[in-house]
Amino acid sequence: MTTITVLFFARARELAETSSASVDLDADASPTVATARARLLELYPQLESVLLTAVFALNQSYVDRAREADTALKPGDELAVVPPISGG
Amino acid sequence: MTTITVLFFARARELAETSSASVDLDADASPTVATARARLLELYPQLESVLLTAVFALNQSYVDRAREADTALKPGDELAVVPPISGG
Amino acid sequence: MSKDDVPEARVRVAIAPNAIDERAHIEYVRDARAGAISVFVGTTRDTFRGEKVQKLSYECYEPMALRELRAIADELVVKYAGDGDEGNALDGRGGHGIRAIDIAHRVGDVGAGETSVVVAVASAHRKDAQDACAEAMEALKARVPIWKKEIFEGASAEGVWKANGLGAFAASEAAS
Amino acid sequence: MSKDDVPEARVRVAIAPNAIDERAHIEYVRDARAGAISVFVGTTRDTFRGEKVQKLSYECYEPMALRELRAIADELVVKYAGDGDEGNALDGRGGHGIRAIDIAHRVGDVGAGETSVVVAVASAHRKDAQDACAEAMEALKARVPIWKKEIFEGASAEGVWKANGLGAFAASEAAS
Repeated sequence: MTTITVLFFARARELAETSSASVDLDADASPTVATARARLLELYPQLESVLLTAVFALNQSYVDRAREADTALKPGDELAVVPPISGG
Repeated sequence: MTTITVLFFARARELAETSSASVDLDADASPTVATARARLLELYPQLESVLLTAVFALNQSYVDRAREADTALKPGDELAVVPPISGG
Repeated sequence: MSKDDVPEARVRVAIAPNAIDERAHIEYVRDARAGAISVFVGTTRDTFRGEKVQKLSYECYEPMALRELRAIADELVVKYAGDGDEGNALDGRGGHGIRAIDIAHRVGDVGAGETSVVVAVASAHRKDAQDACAEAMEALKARVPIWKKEIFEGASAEGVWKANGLGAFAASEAAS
Repeated sequence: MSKDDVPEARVRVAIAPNAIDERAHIEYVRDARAGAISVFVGTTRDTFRGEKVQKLSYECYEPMALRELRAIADELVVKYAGDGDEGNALDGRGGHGIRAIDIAHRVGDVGAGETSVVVAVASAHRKDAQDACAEAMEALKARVPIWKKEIFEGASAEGVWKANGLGAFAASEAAS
């Protein structure tokens, strides 16, 4: 089992009703960010609209939307759901 | 007689050794800023180098170098010698 | 650029839970070798498209926000490194480039008219500081994981999460 | 632009014989209808082309300097009037344009690293404030009758009058 920590912010945090969660991914399936995205939709179907526009940050670095399937996850990784930002 | 007030600033003030002077111009000759420029060179020959790069301000408005001969002076006018500025 | 050429500059970034004192940030970057300090202060507005805003609430992903802020500052120090030639300043650049950058962003509840963000940049000459300050804000709005929620007077207590619509989020609804 | 369209904005200019408090100028322009404050702070430098500057001394033609500063501010308020449409802000402009401008320039002796000039501009959106702030400085250096003398350490006590070499003085030796 690959257990990662998922962080939720802003609208994602409100909809998930939590700011973080431990999520288990099947280690045999060589989990990636794309795997995590799909798993999060199963666990938190209410995040569907937010995930459409959200980007992931893996260990505090953005993951290009086009690279999610190529970005492997390992146990202990911190994966943040980053809805559209609005700093300034 | 057309008597005007001439103000000196910065390097012009230092060379003229005064910050202002009353200058008499021949009223019959319809004095202009160009007249004043020539008269100042007579009265303060040490200003020659400063006057090369200075612009005049008549009653607190710049006079275009090319318009000095067309800009008439009347009694009581305030004419400032404005050496190259360096605010900021 | 070789290691020896990496410009020496003071860099500081912060996520601020309390009111921002702009003066402290100006003093941080002030440098007798620099002639220019450019400051941007973002303040919260009391209306959005005619609707009265009661308050704004900011949250951030703090360690990543600090990391991105630091990266933005470091990148600008390198980009506006200057050429070391004080004589070459005809275009408002030249000289020692950026001497110091300080960026702070407020989090938590912020009342209307209060400061939400401050960027201060000191450079030898004017244009470097002004351009770097503008670019820092542009990058901050595009990259730094900070979120703003507007709570309107009389409207639903839920509030509205804003979106800058820049960078990786450019497809999102643009705002502010 | 008809008379009714002249934008409403607070404008203040000053020639300051004493130390400038940048915070006071930020507070003057702060406006809950504005989201952006751009500030430029000019500071005196301790070297010029490698020579150590002991102090700087500024003088001005005060009534004309105030008149020119006021004209610069008023011109920028008109130029960056905004279109009144808060929705039209995709390029960082739109909305109410400039809400306030404050410009102050120091005169007298100013020590190295101290503030010689501050320009603060508040606008609805970021780019207006930043552009207007930069243009105000450009215009100030080109038009406002203020002179700076650099007195060097160890050099002749006479000092050197500087020249910005802009505007009507563009033919003059450029500096700073």
